[in-house]
Amino acid sequence: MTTSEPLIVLESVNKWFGPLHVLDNVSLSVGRGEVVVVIGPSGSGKSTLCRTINRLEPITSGSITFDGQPLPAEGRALAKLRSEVGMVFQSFNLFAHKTILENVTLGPIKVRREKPAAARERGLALLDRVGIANQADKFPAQLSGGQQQRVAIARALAMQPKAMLFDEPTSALDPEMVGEVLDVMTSLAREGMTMVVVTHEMGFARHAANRVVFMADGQLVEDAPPTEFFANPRSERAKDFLSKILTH
Amino acid sequence: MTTSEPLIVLESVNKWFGPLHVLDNVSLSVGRGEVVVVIGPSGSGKSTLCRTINRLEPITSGSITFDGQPLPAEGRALAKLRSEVGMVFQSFNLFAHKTILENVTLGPIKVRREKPAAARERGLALLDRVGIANQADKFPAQLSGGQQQRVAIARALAMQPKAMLFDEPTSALDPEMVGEVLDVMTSLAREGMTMVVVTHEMGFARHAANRVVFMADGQLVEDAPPTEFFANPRSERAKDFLSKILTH
Amino acid sequence: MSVLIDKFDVFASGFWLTLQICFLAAIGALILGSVVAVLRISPVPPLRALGTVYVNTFRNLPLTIVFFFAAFGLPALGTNADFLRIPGLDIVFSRLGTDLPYFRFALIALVLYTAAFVCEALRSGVNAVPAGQAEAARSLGLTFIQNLRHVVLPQSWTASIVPLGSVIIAMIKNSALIGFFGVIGDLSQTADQLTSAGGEPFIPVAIGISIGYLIMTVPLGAFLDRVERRQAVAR
Amino acid sequence: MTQQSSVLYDVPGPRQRRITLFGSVAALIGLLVGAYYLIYQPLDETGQLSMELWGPLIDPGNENFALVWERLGVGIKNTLIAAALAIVTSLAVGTLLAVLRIQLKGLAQRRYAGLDPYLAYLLRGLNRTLSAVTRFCVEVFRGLPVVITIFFVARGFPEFGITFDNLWYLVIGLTIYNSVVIAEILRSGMQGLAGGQAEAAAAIGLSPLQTTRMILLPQAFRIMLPALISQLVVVLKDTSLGFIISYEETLNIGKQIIGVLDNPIQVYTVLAVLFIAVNYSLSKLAQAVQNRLSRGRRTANTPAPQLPPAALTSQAEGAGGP
Amino acid sequence: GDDAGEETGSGGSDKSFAAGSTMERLNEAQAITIGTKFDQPGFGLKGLSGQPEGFDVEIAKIIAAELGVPEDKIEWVETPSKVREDKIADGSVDMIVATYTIKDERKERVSFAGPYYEAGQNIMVKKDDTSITGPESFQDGTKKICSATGSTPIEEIKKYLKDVPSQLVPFDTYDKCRDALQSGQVDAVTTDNVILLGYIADDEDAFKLAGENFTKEPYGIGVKKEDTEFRDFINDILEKAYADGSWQQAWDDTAGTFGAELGTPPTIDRY
Ligand SMILES: Nc1ncnc2c1ncn2[C@@H]1O[C@H](COP(=O)(O)OP(=O)(O)OP(=O)(O)O)[C@@H](O)[C@H]1O
Ligand SMILES: Nc1ncnc2c1ncn2[C@@H]1O[C@H](COP(=O)(O)OP(=O)(O)OP(=O)(O)O)[C@@H](O)[C@H]1O
Ligand SMILES: [Mg+2]
Ligand SMILES: [Mg+2]
Repeated sequence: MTTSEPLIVLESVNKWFGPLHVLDNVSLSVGRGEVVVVIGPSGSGKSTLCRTINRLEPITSGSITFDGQPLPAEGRALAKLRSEVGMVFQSFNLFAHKTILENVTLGPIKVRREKPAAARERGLALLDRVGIANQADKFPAQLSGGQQQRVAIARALAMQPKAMLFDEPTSALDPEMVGEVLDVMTSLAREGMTMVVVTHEMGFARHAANRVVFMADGQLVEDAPPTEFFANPRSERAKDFLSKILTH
Repeated sequence: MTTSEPLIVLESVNKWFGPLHVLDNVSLSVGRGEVVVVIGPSGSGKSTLCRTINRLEPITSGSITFDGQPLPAEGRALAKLRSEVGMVFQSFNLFAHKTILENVTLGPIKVRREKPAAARERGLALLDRVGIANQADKFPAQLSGGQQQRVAIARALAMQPKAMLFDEPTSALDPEMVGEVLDVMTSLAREGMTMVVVTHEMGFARHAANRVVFMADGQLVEDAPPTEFFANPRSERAKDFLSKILTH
Repeated sequence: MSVLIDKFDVFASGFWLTLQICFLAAIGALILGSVVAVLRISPVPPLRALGTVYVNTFRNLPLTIVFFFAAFGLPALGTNADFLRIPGLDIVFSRLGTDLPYFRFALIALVLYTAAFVCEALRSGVNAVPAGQAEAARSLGLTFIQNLRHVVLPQSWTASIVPLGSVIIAMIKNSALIGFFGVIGDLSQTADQLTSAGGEPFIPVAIGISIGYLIMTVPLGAFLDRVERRQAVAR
Repeated sequence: MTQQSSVLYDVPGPRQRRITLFGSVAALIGLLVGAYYLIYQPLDETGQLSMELWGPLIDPGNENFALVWERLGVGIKNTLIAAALAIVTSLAVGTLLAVLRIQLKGLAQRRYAGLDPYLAYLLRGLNRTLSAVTRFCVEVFRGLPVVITIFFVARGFPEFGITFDNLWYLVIGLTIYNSVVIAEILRSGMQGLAGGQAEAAAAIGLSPLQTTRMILLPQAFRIMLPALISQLVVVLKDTSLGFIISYEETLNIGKQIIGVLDNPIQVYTVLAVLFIAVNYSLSKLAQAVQNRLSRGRRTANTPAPQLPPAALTSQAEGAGGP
Repeated sequence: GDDAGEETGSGGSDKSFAAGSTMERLNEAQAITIGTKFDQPGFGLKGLSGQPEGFDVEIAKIIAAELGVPEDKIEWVETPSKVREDKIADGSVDMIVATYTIKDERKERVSFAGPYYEAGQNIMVKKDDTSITGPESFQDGTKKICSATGSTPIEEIKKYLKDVPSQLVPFDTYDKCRDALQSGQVDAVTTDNVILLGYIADDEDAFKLAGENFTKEPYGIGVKKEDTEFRDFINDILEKAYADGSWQQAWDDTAGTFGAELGTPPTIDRY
C-alpha cells in the first residue's frame, strides 16, 4: 500500500538514558498507509522508539523526519507536529476531570481552533464509530478499560492525524476486552491509516500489519512482512522470543 | 487422578461484600491431586472464591472443609491450616526487604519451626527446582517478574502444602515471562499437587487441568473437563466469554 | 548588621537552647508517638479508641492551648513534672534539672502535641506497605505479631522516614512558642529580647534569628527531599 | 479503621472476640480509674470544678453567660475572618507560585533555538534567576516558624512605613507560610499525576501552559482537595498566633475573659472543645472527600490514586502550625 | 461632651484649635485612636462588655473629651509594652495611655505628656513568705521570680538576679505570673506596685507586697516625638484635671478600689 515518499523516517537514531543505550542506531521508514507492528522483549526500547516519533522523548543523535520535515525541537511547531500524530497509551490517559465528549473535543477546540459546535458533532461521530456514542457524557472512571481505550483512540482521531502511534494499547485490559479494542484498530488499518503499533497481540500482527519489526536491546533486529516473520524468523533472538510467546 | 475423599469441599458458600453478592451459593469439591482451573469475566468472584479457601476472606454462609476438617476460625489452628495451603498472588507479594532465600525460608523457620540450616538447604533446593538457585541472595526488586513469581511458588512450596491456590499468577507478567511460570505450574500439576488456579491462560487450562470451572456473577455456572468445556460450552455466558477471549 | 557580631553569643545561646528542647522533644515524641501508634493498630477497641481520641485531640488543637494546659493545668493537677529531672540527663540539659519547671512543661507540651503527628507518620508508613505483603505473610501462617515483626514493620520504617522528618521540622518551628510560656532565652524569645528590650535594630536581628531556624530546618528538609526522591526512584 | 489494619489481622473468631472483650473491659476500667485519680480528684480538690468558675461558660442562667458568649462570638468571627482571608489569599498565591515553578521547570529545557543567540541567552538567564529566587523564597518561608513570620511581618512592614490593621499582618504572615505549602501540595499533585496526563495533553498538541491550566491544575486541585482541607485546619489553628500581635481572635478574647473572671482552665477547656469540634469536622470532611475520590477511581481500570509522597510531607508539615 | 477649653477660645460645643495641629485634625475627624493595655486590672482591662476599663482609660477619656471627640468615637487599640514606641511612630495610634513609664531612652522615639501618676516597682510574694524582703533577696540565685515579657520591670529585676535563665520566668501577661505564684512554680512576681495591689485586693489572704517600691515609675502619655503642641495640650488638660477633681474621681472609680494610694498630683514634666 506504500506510496511515493515515506511518512515517517528514522535514520541512525540513538538514544541514551544516562549510561543506558536504549535505541542503538535504529533506522526505520514507515510509508503512508502502512501498518508497522513493533514487537520485542520487555525493555528492548519499543516504547521509547514509539515516543521519539512525536518527540515525547528527544533523541540523542540521528534524525527523524515526519512528512518530509525534520521534527521541530520545541514551541508551537512541536505542538503542531504532535497534533498531527495521534498517540494511544497503554494506560489510556484520558483526562479524568472531563467527560468522554470533552476528552475528544478538547484538542480540536483548543489546538485546532475548531468551533465548539462543529467539534462536538465530529466528536460524537467519532465516538459512534468506536461504538460508545451513548457514553458521551460520562466520565472516564465510569467506563470499562476497553471502552476507555476506545475513547482514547477517538480522541487521537479527532485531531485528524496523519499517523497514529499505539504503545501496547491492550496490555492493561482484562482479556475479554482486548477484542473490542483490536477490532477498532483493525478497521482503522483497513481504512488506510498509517500506524505504528507496539503490541504483544500476535493475532493483530498477523492479520492487520504490513510489516513486523522485531527489537532487542535497543536494536532493530528484524523487519519483515508478518507471514515471513512468523513462519521463518531469521535471527536467533526472534526465534527464541516467538517460542516463548507462542507456546502456551 | 482423584482418590477417596476430596481435599477441598465448598458447600453452598455465600459471600456478601456489603450489598454485593460476590459468591452465590457456590459448591465445589476438589479431589486430592486434582487441578481445577477457574475462569470467568472480571469481577465474577474468582479471586474471592480462591481466597475463601485459606480463609483470607471469611464467608457469610455455607461451609468449607479442608482435608476433612471445617476451616478453623482463628488462632493457631487457622495459621496451621494456612501453612498447609500454599497461595500464589497475581502481584507476587514477595517480602521486599528480604532476600530471595529469606523469603523462602521465613515460613519454615518461623511457622514450622524448622532449623535455619535445614530450612536454608531445602529452600535452596526449591529455588533450584524453579530455576533460580543462582539468585538466592538478591532482593526481589532485582529480579524480573517471571523470576519473582517463581520465587513466590517456591516460597509456598517450602511450607510443604497439601494444596496450592493460584490467583492469576501470570497476568502481571510480561508476555515472554508467562511461559516460564506456567512451566513450573505444569510440572507441579504433573507431580500430583492439588491445585486451584484462577487464570486466563487457556493453553494451561487445556493441557494441565483436570477440570475447568466457569464463574459469572458470583455463580459457578459450569464445571467440566477442559476438552468438553472448550469444545462444547453448555451455557450462553461461557460461549460468549470464550468467543471474546479466543478470537484474537 | 553589627548586632549579629556583637550579640553573637546571645544568638548562639538561643540557638543552643532551642536545639536542646528540640532534641529532647523529638525523642519524647518518637517514643510516645510509637506507643500511640501501637494503640491505634491494636486489636482491642478501647485502646484503639484511646489512640484515636488522643490523635484527634492533639491534631485539632492550637498548640497555644496545649502549651497553656501544660504550663498551668499541670500545676493545677499538683505536679511540677519533676519526673523529667532524669539523673544524668539533667547534667547535659541543665534546664531540665533546674527548679524552674517551665522548660519541663514546654517539653511536655511539645511532646504531647508532636506525638500525635508522629503517630500518624508511623501509621502512614504502615499504610504504605502494600496490603499484599501482609496477606502473603498471613497466608504463610504467620501470626499477627510475627507479621508485624518480620514483614510489616521492617518495611514501614523506610516509608515513615520522610513524614517523620517533616514532623520533626514542624516541631522545631513550633518550639518558637516556648518563649511565650515561661522559658527564657530560646531563639525566638531572643528576637523579642534584643529588639524590644535591647533596642537593637529590627532587621539585622530578624536576619540573625531566621538564620538560626533555617540552619536547623533547611538541611533537614533538603535531606528529606533526597530520601524522598530516592524512594520515588526505587518505587 | 483503615483498610490497612484490617489486612493486618484476621476477622476475629469467637475466642478472639472473648479475649478482646475481656481486654476491652480491663482497659476501660483502667482508663476510668486513672482519669479519676490523676485528673478528677486533683481538679476537684483545688476547686477547679466549682460552678463559680464554670458558670459563666456553661450556665445560661449565669449573669455573665450572655456577655461571655457575645465576646467569644466576636473572637470566633474574627478567627473565621482571618482564616478565610488567609486561605483564600494562600490559595491564590500558592496556585500562582505552583504554576510559575512548573512553567519555569519546563522552560529550563528550552533552547530558544530560533531566536537571536544573545536574546536566547538572556531569556535562559532570566529563567534561571527566577527559578533560583522562587526556590530560595520557598525554602526560607517553609523553614521559618509561622510565629516568627507573623512577628516579622508585624514589625517589619511598619519599618518600611507600611502599616495595616492587625488582621492584615496576621493574614499576610499566614499567607506567606501557607501559600508556599499549598504551592508544594499542588506541585506535587501535578507531578504525581501519573505522568501520563501531561503526556497525553502534549500528544494532542496542547502547549505547556495549556496543559497546566486545563489538565494538570484542575486535577491537582481535585486530588489534593483532602490535603487542602487539612491545610485549612492548620490555618484555623494558626490564627491563634494572632495573640502575639494583639489580634482579637478566639484565644485572645479568651485571655481577656480570663483577665476578668479568673478562670483560665475552664475557658481554655471550652475553647479546646470548640477547636476540636470544628477542626475534627473538617478532617472528617477531608477524609470523606478522599474516600469519594478514590472510590471514583477504583471503579475504573486506572491505578488507584496515590498521594504523592510530597503530599504526605505537607500534611505532616501541617504540624507546622501550632 | 461638656464644654471647656477657654484657653483655645472655643465657640459652643464646637471647639476650635490651631490650624494644622493634631488637636484640630482629631476634632475635625471626630475620632481618635488610643492605645492602652487590655490586660491590666485597674488601668486598662478589657471587660466582658468589650470595652476597656481602668485609670488609664479614664485619663484617655478626659483628653478625648477635651478634644471634642465623643466617647463612643474612641477606637481602643491594645498596645502591650513592647510595641508602644512602634505604634506611635508608625501612626497606628494617636496617643498611648498604657502604664507607660517615662524614660530617657524612650524619649528618643516618643514624646511624653505627664506624668499623671507615679508608680514604683515592687515584689509580690505569698502571704506566709518571710524570706523575700526586696530585690536583694534574689541575689543568692535560689529564688524564682516572674514578670512580663518586654516590660521595664523584667529588665530592672535582671540586675538583681544571679542566674537569669534559672531564676526568671517571662510570660506574656501578669495574670500568668500570678497563677504561677499561686501554684508555687515561682516565689515572687515583680512589676509596678499598682498592678500587684490589684492582685492582692482580689485575694487578700494569698499575697502581700515584700518591702518598699525600689524604683520610680512615672506614667506618661505617649505621643509622636515631634508633636510638642499636642504634648503641651495634654499637659494642660492634666493640670486642669488635677484641679477640678476629675483626676481624683478617675482614680477612685478604678484603681482606687484596690486600696492603692493616689497621693498628691505629680509635677508635670514639661521638658
Ligand atoms: N525515563 C527513563 N529514564 C531512564 N531509563 C528509561 C526511561 N524510560 C525507559 N528507560 C529504560 O530504557 C529501556 C527501554 O525502555 P522501553 O520502555 O522503551 O522498553 P519497552 O520495550 O517498551 O519495554 P516494555 O515491553 O516493558 O514496555 C529500559 O531498560 C528502561 O528501563
Ligand atoms: N474487599 C472487598 N470489598 C468490597 N467489594 C469487594 C472486595 N473484594 C472484591 N470485591 C468485589 O467483589 C466482586 C468480585 O471480586 P473478585 O476480585 O473476586 O473478582 P474476580 O473474578 O477475581 O475479578 P478479576 O478477574 O478482575 O480479578 C467484584 O465486584 C469486586 O468489586
Ligand atoms: Mg513499553
Ligand atoms: Mg481477581
